Amino acid sequence: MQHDPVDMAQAQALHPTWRSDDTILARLARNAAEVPHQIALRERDRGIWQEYTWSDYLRAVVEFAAGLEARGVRPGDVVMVIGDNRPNLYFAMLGAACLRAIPSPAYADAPTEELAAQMEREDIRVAVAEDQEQVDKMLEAKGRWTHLGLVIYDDPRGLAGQEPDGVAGFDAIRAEGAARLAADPNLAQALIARSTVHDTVVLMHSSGTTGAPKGIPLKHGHVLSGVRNAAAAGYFGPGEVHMAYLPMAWVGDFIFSVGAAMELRFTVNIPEANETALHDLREMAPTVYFASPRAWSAMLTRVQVGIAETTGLKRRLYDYFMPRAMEAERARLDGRPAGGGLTRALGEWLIYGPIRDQLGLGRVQRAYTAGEAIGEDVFLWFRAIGLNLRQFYGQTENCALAVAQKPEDISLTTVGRPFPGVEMKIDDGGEILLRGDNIFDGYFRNPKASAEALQDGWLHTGDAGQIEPDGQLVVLGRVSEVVEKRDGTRFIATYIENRLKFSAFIKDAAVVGQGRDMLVAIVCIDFQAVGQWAQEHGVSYTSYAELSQQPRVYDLIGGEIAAVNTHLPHGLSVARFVNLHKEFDPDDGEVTRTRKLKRNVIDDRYGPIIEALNAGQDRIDFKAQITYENGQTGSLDRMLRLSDVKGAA
Amino acid sequence: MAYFLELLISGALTGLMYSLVALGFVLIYKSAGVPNLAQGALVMTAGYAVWMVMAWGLNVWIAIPVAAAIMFGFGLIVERLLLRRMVGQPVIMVVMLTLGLEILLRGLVPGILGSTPKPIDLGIDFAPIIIGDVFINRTSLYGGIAALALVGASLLFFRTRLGTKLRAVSDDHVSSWAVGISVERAIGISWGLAGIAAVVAGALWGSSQGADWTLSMLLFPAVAVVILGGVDSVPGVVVGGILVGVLGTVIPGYLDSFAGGSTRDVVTSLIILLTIMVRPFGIFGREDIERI
Amino acid sequence: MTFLRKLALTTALVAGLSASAMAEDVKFGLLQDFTAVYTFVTGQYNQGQQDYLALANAEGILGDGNTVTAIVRDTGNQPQRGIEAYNRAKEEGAILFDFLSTPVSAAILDQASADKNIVITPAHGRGDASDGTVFPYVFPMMPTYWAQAAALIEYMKETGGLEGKKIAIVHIDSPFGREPGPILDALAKQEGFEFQAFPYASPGNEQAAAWSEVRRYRPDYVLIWGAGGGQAVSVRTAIQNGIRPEQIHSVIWLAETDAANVGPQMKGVKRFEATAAGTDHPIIQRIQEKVITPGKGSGDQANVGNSYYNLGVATMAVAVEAARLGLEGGQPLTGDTLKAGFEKISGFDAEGLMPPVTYTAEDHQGGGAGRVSEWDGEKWVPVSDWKAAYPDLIRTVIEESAAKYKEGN
Amino acid sequence: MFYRLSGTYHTSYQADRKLWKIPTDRWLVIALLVLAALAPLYVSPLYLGSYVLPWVIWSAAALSLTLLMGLAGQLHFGFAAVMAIGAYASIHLVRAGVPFELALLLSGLIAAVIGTVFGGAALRVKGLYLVMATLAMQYLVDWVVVNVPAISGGAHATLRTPDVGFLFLPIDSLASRYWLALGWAVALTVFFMNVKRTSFGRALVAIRDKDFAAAVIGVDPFRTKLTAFATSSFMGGVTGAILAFCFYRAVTPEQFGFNVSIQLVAMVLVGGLGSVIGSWLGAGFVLLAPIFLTNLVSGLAAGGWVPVSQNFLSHLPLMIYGAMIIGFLLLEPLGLAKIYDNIRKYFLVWPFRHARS
Repeated sequence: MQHDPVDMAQAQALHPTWRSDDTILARLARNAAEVPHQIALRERDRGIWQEYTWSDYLRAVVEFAAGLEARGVRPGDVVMVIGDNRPNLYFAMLGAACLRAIPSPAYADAPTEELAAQMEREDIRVAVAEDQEQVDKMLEAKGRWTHLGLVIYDDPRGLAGQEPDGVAGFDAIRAEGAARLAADPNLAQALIARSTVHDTVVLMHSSGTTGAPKGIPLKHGHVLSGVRNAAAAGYFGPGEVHMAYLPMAWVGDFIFSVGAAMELRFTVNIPEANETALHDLREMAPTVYFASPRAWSAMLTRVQVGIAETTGLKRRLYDYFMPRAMEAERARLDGRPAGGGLTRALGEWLIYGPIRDQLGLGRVQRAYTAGEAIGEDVFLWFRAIGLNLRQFYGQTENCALAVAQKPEDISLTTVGRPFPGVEMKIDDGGEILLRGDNIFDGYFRNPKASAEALQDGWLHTGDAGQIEPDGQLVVLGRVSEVVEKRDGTRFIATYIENRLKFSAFIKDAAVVGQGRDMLVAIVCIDFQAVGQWAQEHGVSYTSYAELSQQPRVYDLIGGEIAAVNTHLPHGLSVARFVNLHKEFDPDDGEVTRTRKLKRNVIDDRYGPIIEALNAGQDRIDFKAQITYENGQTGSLDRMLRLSDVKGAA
Repeated sequence: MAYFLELLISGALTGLMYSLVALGFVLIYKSAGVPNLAQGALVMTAGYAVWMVMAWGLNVWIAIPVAAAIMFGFGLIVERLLLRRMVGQPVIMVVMLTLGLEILLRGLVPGILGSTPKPIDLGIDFAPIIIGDVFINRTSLYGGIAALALVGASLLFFRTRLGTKLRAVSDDHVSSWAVGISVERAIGISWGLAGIAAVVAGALWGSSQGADWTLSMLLFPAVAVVILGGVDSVPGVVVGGILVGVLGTVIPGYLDSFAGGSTRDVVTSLIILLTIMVRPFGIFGREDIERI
Repeated sequence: MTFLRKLALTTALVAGLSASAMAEDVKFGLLQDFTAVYTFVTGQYNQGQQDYLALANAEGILGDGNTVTAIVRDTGNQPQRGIEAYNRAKEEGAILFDFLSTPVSAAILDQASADKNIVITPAHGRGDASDGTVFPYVFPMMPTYWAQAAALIEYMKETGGLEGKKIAIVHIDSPFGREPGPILDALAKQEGFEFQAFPYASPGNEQAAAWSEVRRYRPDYVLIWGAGGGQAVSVRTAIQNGIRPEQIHSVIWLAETDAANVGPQMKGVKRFEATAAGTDHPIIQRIQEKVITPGKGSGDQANVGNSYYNLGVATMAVAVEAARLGLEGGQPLTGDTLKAGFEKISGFDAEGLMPPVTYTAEDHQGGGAGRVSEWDGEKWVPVSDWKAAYPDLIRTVIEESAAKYKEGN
Repeated sequence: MFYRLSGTYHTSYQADRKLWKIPTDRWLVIALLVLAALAPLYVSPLYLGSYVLPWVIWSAAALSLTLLMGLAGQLHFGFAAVMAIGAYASIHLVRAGVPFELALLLSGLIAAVIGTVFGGAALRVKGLYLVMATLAMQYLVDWVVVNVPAISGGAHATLRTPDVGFLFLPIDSLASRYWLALGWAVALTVFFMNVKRTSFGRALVAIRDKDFAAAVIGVDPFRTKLTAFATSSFMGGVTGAILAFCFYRAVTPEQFGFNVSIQLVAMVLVGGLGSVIGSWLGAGFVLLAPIFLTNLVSGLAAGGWVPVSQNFLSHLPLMIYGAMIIGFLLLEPLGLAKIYDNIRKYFLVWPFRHARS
């Protein structure tokens, strides 16, 4: 595999303005030179925050790179990185980048088959895994992809001293590298300088909603351009405190935790574990925070459940101040005067400030959401408690940095204007097209898909959208998702689903109606919220399945759907629904790891229910497929109730 | 020699009068395991009660039973309202509760009934009983007899059906529950009995000095008595009382002229200290005290 | 500086003038022990004090519409609460204090002197405070314990002689109980008697051991030196040990209550008294008429005329007289002018309720005259005349002790 | 609403074990300290001298006792006697010409030595018997003080404190006496909070929870208990001296009687065993609540609202005091510290009911 991975001439032609040595690694070296003792990274380990300065960071990266090179990694090699966010995994990614190898982060919860398939596609020889669990998966994947030569682990627990062949500790690799560096004083400098702006710095992957995931290589130049565009638009500023809690395989994490962090000297903070992320978030109190609409919504649910069970005075204060703040925020978005100086100040002291503080968002200056539409209530609510929540629009292909709202230009329906340096237009088919230095140069070893996505330098996003008269972009949904009912009414199911999901009691919903007479919904209740409600209303239950089938829960959910219906255009009301006996589960293939619905799976698996709903039945005996912990599947007969939504047209 | 004998006798009788106070303490401790540091205040309250009933114009022999009934009820109420809620609490809490009760009573009773000493005339002749050169104080003598009678009655009572229940309760609360004895009722009754003992103590002590709050200070010698005799031993009250009385009278009787001050408190303190050092469970107490 | 001083002076003058134009309410702090050691006396004593102040206001003794008000608080014999009560009453404007508690008086003496507030210590407190040169703001006002002991000894001398006699002093084991010691020492040498002290433990509810010894000592006279319930026990136990009531002589703390507690056997017991008991006195009768009958009395009517009640009346009679004389020097009345008022009192006897007293800048005891009275089964009957016993000896003891205090004890 | 926990993080275990991890608590403590230090400037002498000053000193005393009772679990009903030893020792030392600073230290040491002898009893017994033993010691010390004129100061049994200075500050004004007392109380508070985090503090707790179990894990009960008595007595002894010099300015036996011991135990219990804040709150409550309630009632009585006799009024503090002890034991055995903690938690989780995730 000895070849220069980049055709320089071609690359320079693509991006004539890029300076060759303008790499992320150069930014790291600059930070380490200029502010060596400033904190670059913190990781919460056994309750306290371990700190890494910029010089620590640089040394770790370079040493690991030197060690990795000694183990035979060459330019163009793809190095898989798998695990929860860990400093060493970031070091490993950048260490690989030093060697002009391509780090390829994978989702920590991806099953072995997926990983093996990815290894095979990307010809992966070396993997860096977080801990024993991931190492075990790697070793298992090795059974299918025998070329995996080296697995490097970070957490030595359960591994140290008894490593199988081809497994080495991160620290051991680093030590080897350190020895090389000591022997050759110029090596460190050389490692940093080796890569160019045209080298791929990370290999991301499309979500794989349809078909196998495609590799999306992002170059130093893409990432830095994207970051600089965004910074120029005030999307984030220098020295932000950032929580690296998003999966490393998600483009957002790389952009924030590595790209922007290097360029703008962020302090990146890594929570101890997923379970403690919320707690750690509060400890660190970031200044910039991104979460998906789903996460914001979950946060709101958490607050609402907390308020529901809180003591009298606190609840009364909340009930007094919150609606007023919501109303004021709604007025502000509508361009009406918001008013309420004293109430606002009192509310800030009594309710809004404390809630922000409880959520760990006390210092957030810039809060973002993207990925799908956010519920009006959620959006308004967070803005009402004083969080300047903004929406943006982006995809892995454009470093997730394309379009964002300006602080003074907030609206629920639009996602803002393109960043400077990004061009945007809508083609005849209503598809959003983007162009700029942050747009990738083609899929990984997939010329056909690349050619589809990139035409004349324009990225075809696959999203349907329109540009408002004031230049703001409205994202309607996937182009492919626009469907028609039998009577020709066009709708995007996601749009309705998202609105349903804005109810605290509805965790997931799938709206089905293509080519049918009516829209029906498959609803997954929110176990926590509905469970709480059940407790308060004396509804007894033992399991999710039992709770979901309680008649009173049906009444509850029916009411929620009816409320959503009133805000939907005529003909798009959800007419009937079922409470599913389980939540949609990525392990069952019903949703992606980013929790996007896989409609074909839903249509297929729950076909009988959809038919029964359309047929007006009031119950169905459904053979439910279940997947056990060990991966075996079985089936179980369940009686599910089907219900009309009151007042649905 | 006659001096010694007189000190011995008057000491023993005085000690038996302490036993009257101590008896209430032991009765409660035995059944409930509660060290009742409010027993002194109970005696004071009883003294006031006797005075009050006599002030209604009742004859002393009627007044005492009436006061006894009042104090029995009072004991029941105290147990029901306060002590029952302290079950399972550490000893410091219980000790402090009884001290709180003591302070409360010391404020409440004189606050309502007046703080000047209240006369209680039991009609006991002043003239001493003279045997040779030994003078015996009639009040002390009657007090001693009353103490012995009460202790004897208590011992007999413990042989009755109710008394057996009380003994069972004192042995083991849980087992008593298990066999259907109402532990609460038994403990309540022991508080009531302690109230009755307090009436006898209050009347006798009150007759010599008047009933006022200082009666509650009898607690200290009574504590010496119970520590020495054993906190859960009824016969120990007699032996402990006599010993404390004799030591507290004989030693100061000889020592005061040298030490230049009353040494009785010292003797009492030393009795407590030495007993705890040497034999914490006292002469007749059960040896189940937790030690290192 | 000069200007400022002038300004301050003018302001003070104006304030003084405006104050003098109004009637003044003189405040006395009666911050006493109602709940602990002094319960046997405080109730009646304080009642007498309040009733007398009511009488003084009713009769307008202070003139010009001036009145006198009592601030009454309990201190429970605890110095800490005494300090709190003192500070509070001081804030409220009290200029004369009566604590009726030795420890509380002791704890506040220095502070009160620094504040130039009068502290009266009738029948309690330190005897050497009678030396007005050392304790300018303290007025024991009545015979000290030393004077009381001397008076009782002198009475024994007059009734049965002292030469070769044996006196037993049975006392509570406390500083108060040991107070007569030095006087007895001095007098024993002077008068040729012997004495022995028999202490009993506080609170004195049980004195058998002490009295067994006393009986064997075969005293000619017995001096009992206690307070409260212990006094009744003393008398009772003494009689039970074959001591005749006539032999028993008590410090001032023996009163009607104790007689009730002891019973009829107490007839013949003698005590020192600084004020006359009973209702047969002009002031007491006017109180009855102008205060009690209109229902303005401060306590149980039955107490009127009791020893301690009258003692309280006498203290306030003297204090109000001092205030009246002090106000002659102009308003407002301050600690200093009140002290001047006291030191103007000469031959005042509260219309016969007490011996004539005269206070000087040196003598704040007022001469130290008292008398001995005997319980006749119903009431206290005086058996001697008002006079001061061994005044020179008492004066010497006072001055010696005061000198020691001055040195810093 | 007062507490903002966002952004409070620690990079070392030392920092994680800081006394006041939450900024709001830290600010509260600083504000209280400043308020306390400046009290002489804005509190009238009446309130400073008769409420604030004794409160501060009794808080120090309660802290000393709660070290023994709360941390080590050794009941002590004779702590006033320990303070008496400190008070008398200091006054005699100063009179003998020993500098005040040294006298304070020595009086603490003397109290510690005698207090440890007291503690000897604790090696053999516990619970009720320890109560009785310490009670007896209280009587013994009282007796010695009263009956040895060389200690108590002769006939009047009142020893006035000589004029002294602490370091370079003459202890002559109310403010200077207050500052000295405050300094001592704050020093004790800091010591107490830190001792809880030392191996000694944990040994004490182990002894309290189960002494033979503590022995099994290598804590020497003999030494630990004696050290506890010594430490606590040292603190109590110095506090006694401070009480004498800064508050009473005289020493009499009545200042350290049995009732004072009970009052101290009440402070510790009402405050909450073993709690620092509880010691301050308990001392303030036991000391001041009866006074304020009595003043209230007497104010009402003076206004003719409630017809009560002087006798009843005078006994009211006792009733309130007793009822208060009973009330706390029945209703909130963990004392004011628990109530404070509840209130703090109420605000800490604001606007929720419990701390979440």
